Amino acid sequence: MSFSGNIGLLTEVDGSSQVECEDTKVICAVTGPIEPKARQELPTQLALEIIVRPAKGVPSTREKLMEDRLRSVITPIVSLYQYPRKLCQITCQILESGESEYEFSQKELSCCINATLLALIDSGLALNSIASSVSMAILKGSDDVIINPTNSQLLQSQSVHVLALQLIEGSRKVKNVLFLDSSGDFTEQQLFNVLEIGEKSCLELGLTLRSIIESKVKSSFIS
Amino acid sequence: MAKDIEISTSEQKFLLEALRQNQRLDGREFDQFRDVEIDFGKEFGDATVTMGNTKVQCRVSCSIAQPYEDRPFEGLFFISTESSPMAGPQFENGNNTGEDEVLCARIIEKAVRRSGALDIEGLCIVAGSKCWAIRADVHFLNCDGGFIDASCIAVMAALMHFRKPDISVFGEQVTVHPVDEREPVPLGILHIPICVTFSFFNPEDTEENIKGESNSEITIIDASLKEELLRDGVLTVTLNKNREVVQVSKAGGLPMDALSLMQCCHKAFGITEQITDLIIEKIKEESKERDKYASILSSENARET
Amino acid sequence: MSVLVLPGDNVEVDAGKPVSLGPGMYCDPKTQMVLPVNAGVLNRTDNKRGQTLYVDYDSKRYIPATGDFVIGVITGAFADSYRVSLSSFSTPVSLSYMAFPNASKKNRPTLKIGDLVYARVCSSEKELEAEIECMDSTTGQDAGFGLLDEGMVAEVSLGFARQLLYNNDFPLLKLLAKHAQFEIAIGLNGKIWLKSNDIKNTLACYKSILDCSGKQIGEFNEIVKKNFNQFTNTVEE
Amino acid sequence: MTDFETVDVSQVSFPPEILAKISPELSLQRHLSLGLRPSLRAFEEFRDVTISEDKISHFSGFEGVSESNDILGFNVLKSGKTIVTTTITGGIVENMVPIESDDIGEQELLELTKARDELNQYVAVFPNVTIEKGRKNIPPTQEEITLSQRLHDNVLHSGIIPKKSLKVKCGLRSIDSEGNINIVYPDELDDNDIVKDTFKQISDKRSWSYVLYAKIVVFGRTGPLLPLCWNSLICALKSTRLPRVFLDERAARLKMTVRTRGKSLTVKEAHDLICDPNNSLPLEMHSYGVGFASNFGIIDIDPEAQIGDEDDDDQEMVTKQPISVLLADIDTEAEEENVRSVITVISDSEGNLKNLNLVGGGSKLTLDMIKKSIKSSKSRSKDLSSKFGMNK
Amino acid sequence: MSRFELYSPEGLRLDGRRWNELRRFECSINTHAHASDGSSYLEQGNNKIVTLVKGPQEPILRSQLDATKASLNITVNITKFSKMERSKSSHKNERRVLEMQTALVRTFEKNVMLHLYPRTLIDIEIHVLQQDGGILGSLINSITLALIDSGIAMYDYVSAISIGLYDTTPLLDVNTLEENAMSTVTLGVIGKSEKLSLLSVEDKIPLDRLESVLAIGIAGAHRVRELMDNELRKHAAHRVAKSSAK
Repeated sequence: MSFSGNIGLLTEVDGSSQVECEDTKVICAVTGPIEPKARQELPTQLALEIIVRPAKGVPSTREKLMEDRLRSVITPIVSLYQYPRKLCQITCQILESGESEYEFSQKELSCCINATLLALIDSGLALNSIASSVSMAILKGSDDVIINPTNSQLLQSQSVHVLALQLIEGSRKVKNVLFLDSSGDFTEQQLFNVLEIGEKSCLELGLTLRSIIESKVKSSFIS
Repeated sequence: MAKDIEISTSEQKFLLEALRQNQRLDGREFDQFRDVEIDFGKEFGDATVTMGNTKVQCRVSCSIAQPYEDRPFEGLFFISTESSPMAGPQFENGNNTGEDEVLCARIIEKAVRRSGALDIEGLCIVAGSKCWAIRADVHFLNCDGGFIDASCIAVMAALMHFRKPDISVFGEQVTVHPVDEREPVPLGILHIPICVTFSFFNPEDTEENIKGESNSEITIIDASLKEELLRDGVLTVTLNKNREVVQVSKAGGLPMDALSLMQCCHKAFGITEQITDLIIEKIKEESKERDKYASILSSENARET
Repeated sequence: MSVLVLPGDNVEVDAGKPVSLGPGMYCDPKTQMVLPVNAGVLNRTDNKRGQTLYVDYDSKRYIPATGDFVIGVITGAFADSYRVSLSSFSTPVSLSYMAFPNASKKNRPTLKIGDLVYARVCSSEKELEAEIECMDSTTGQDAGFGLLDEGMVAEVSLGFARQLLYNNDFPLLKLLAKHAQFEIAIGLNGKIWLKSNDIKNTLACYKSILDCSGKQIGEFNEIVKKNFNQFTNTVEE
Repeated sequence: MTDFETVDVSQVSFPPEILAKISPELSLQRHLSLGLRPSLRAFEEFRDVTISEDKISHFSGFEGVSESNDILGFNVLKSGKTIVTTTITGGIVENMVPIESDDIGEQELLELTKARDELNQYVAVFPNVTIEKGRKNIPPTQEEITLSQRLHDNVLHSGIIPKKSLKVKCGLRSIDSEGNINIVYPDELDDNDIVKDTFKQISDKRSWSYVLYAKIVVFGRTGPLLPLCWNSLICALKSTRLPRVFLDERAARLKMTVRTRGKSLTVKEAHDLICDPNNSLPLEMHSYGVGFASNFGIIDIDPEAQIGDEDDDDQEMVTKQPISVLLADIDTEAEEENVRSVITVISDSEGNLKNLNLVGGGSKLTLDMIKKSIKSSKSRSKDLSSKFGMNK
Repeated sequence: MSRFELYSPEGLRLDGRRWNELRRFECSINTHAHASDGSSYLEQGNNKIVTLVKGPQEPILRSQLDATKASLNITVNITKFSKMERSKSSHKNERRVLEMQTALVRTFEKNVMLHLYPRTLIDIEIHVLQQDGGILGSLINSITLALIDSGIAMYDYVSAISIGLYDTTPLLDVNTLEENAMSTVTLGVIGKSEKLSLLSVEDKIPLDRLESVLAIGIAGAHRVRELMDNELRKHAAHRVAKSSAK
């Protein structure tokens, strides 16, 4: 699995990150807590404005769905009640899609989740845990689960999956499944395989994310 | 812009005083353009331009479409410059009606599209029914001034980097050859327009500027974000290497003497030459790199016949 | 011994002793679990009276906390208070006309929109608008706060500003002082105000502070030297 | 300031319907602790679903596609207080790369493209969901957009509609010397018919496909809509008939010259397709791909919210009540707002899964819960398909 | 390319002008005295423009309130019937129009003494009844006239003109046919100075020709200023005569 992450490369926003996983590359910016517009304001908690922008073309319903899914992953891990009547803007820009955009959004989504997590950490917004996400595919006529498939694997797949887990206790324990979307043609057994293998690689990725964060924290402390 | 960045009067005064003493905040000379870095992505038509902290990515893509009825021999070409809060919270998502956004979009449009930098007629496939539609999406990633200049470089670099799939036409049947099947073809670039933006500051009072003879206004090239926020006027000159003025835009702002504006144009030409050479060189390097890579690949995957 | 923690990590808390939590720590009201909510270095002090836990982390967006010294820009004036921005786009804070030394109903402060003030946060409830003051409210006396006239403001990360203000071993200010005389005010909201009698000296200090933020201490000397050379020496070339 | 008054502080109690309004969460918890849901359904009980056998007024029937409108298929689905109507309309687009070609030279290329992707064998419909709010001309809400896109993705990924079932088998209309109008279709021909050559000429040049649009309108939204919309969409697709399409023989040979700025070109292919008002074919769907959708919520029963006054209640709770429970078919605002962990399953009656979506914002999603919901969704799917006559 | 002879060998243009001749320039002010605080009607060739200035007045939106100076708002309404062929869409919110509005606001912001009217709004409404090339320049001229009529303090006139470049010959004050066939430059000049408030080149022009085009443009703009000045003085004299006659 090729995964690289980079924190704090944008100067005008509060937190930023760039994540590259296989052929997919996403850059994410987080600003907040800032003053919301009147229609965004929530009386008791932080409002999230989530934007996903495609590499090519105008944002469409596909990006709206990704925004919705990203929101359902991010909402449980942000300490929303610590910032009443404030706003946090999260913008993900897909730089390289790495998949056929019309059929799939799995790789982009999992990259967006990881990038957002890193950018949130960089911004210093209070979180109650971290999260990590992988995309998976099961090829036709096979039961093997492929982690972070390539585009051609996606195209030959029988089913595709995105999994995001909430990690606590030194990123070694799974607190909850934040999100799973499986589509295609698959059996119950395959699904549990996906969950099992996905959990393993999410935990692995959690440690990778952890070391990225740790090296950033270290570098920002003057020794 | 959604909301403005707040700047104190002290900072404003300080900046002006520094300019009077021939100093810029970042230590640059008045007519010093920031170093331009161009990086290309893995896919065709992906260029990222970095100038100081300013970062702009341009992504070119293509599809097959029907040409406009009144222009059956021409392909389609769109440039989209949508802002998002990524570049800074002052930008609203997808809002194209802000003053600066409109000016930026129009200048890029005039500089690249209307000036015919891309050979539109070369995009025709079957006259009147099929043509290539080329799209350039400009993504503003980080804003520290000079968006117009950086975007223009990014668009041109991405267009030059882009390859569209090869096609063959048998009568009216069009076959699009996948990229791994046949070598994709580059776009026809007719000239390379380069935008250079000048910012004007008035160190005296308004009366002196309008009525006075001193022409003491200060002109700097390639302003940073802070300088942009505090400037009194702006001029964007677009030129190409053929000594053609492609576009000039000074939409109001501080009145400037015609002769000093002419000087700006001449200064811009020098910068245009440098940046044009830089783009061409970068494109050459990149394609060499890619060729090397491709030849390794093709030798491995030689087809059995 | 510094321990790096991430949000959701386990932090051992002695349940027998009273605990006070600082920035970066949070006690979930439902489960009563004490968790770090930011990624940074965990700081723990234990004494007889109890234990203190906080996470030292760097960020850019300032959230007002009572007692912090801050630098703000006046953005509006109301009937009895100013509206002050501590950082662009954040919810503004208020500065009462009565929060100045020797203020009375008749003796109003004379700050204008766009002016810079040095102040202290005196109230910061998360549900309410934060308030700042330009005096020592315990004595009602002048405490060095108020208008910052002219000068220049450099914006740095919050962690860097804390180092500048609180860490006496931090070498940057001493390095700068070797080259020039200047006045400085450090806001924990990441704004650093500088002023010297010469624009070029101010510029050199300003650029040095910006360049040093995010760099290792060892590099500071070089950076400061380079900037003073560039700005204050007569222009070469 | 007024004078101080003595206030008697006493416990206030509210009738259930008022409690439900002022504190939906507490009301929900109280209900759950009694083993019921606010809708008085059992935890794993679904709402009843009916589909309308009658036709809506302007849908003119299965036998032939009407000339008066362009609706190809429809469905009305009722579940609880919610009504979902789906109408399928269509369009025809030209294919850029021919789907099949007999050209031998191109064979190699074709194989390459075929191997390229699995999903390309299947196509999607383009749904547009509107949740009726009694106002006109308002931009689509996030929920509507999300639903539309999810339906689109699910149709595509579950492979219900094979690409070739949407391929237009174009007919040809000719007028013979006596002036009789005659329409022939390629699949109705013998092998050695002379007209076959003309068809080959056309299909060599160009090919077309149907595109299906689904307009889904929801009245009376009471809870999450994806299962209802999906089920309605499936039924509507099942009823869809595609009109046959033909070319006019004369139009097929039309030539036109266009001149612009000194250049000229001849447009030879002004093929105007005409839909046959009297002839239609049913939409062929993959038999094994059709599944039905259901959703489940997981919620923790808060021990503090329980009413524990009576002794027998207490006993029941101690013995039976699990800590978190699975609720089938989320409905009502109280459930939707407070149940943050939701599982949505699309599966067929055999238990083959087509889509599974977990959102875990609240209670822990355990493997057990997932298993339970898959099982429940399978039996639900069986129910629905026998009910809607899908297994014919 | 073109079927027209834009510039004949004898030195005549399509409408019979020489290269350095302006189009017919007629203007009047105070045309809509009851509807506005200042108004003008301008005919420059076939351009016909009505301009209304309202203000300084109470700002309509809170965002328009500036405690230090007046805010300036300009709306350009290009009517659907302003061209030979009736356009289907209203031109509102078109990027071209938004750009023009921005350019106009930024031109006059520096020339109107906005600091004299803090906390107010100056609203300028322009209706283009007919357009025939060089529209941006005509808009500037008409705003200058209307602002002077409204009595709002300004530093000086802003006069503007468009110049085309036909091969090597600059053509002053272009109309639509000329504008579409060649590169044009629009410039806005402050008073009798050589200072440009607005400069816009919309098509390719050799760098070395630009200077001569600017020189001719400035001369043309000065002439326009004179024409406007004459009309204003005539109008003022008329008013003085009227009031003293009472």
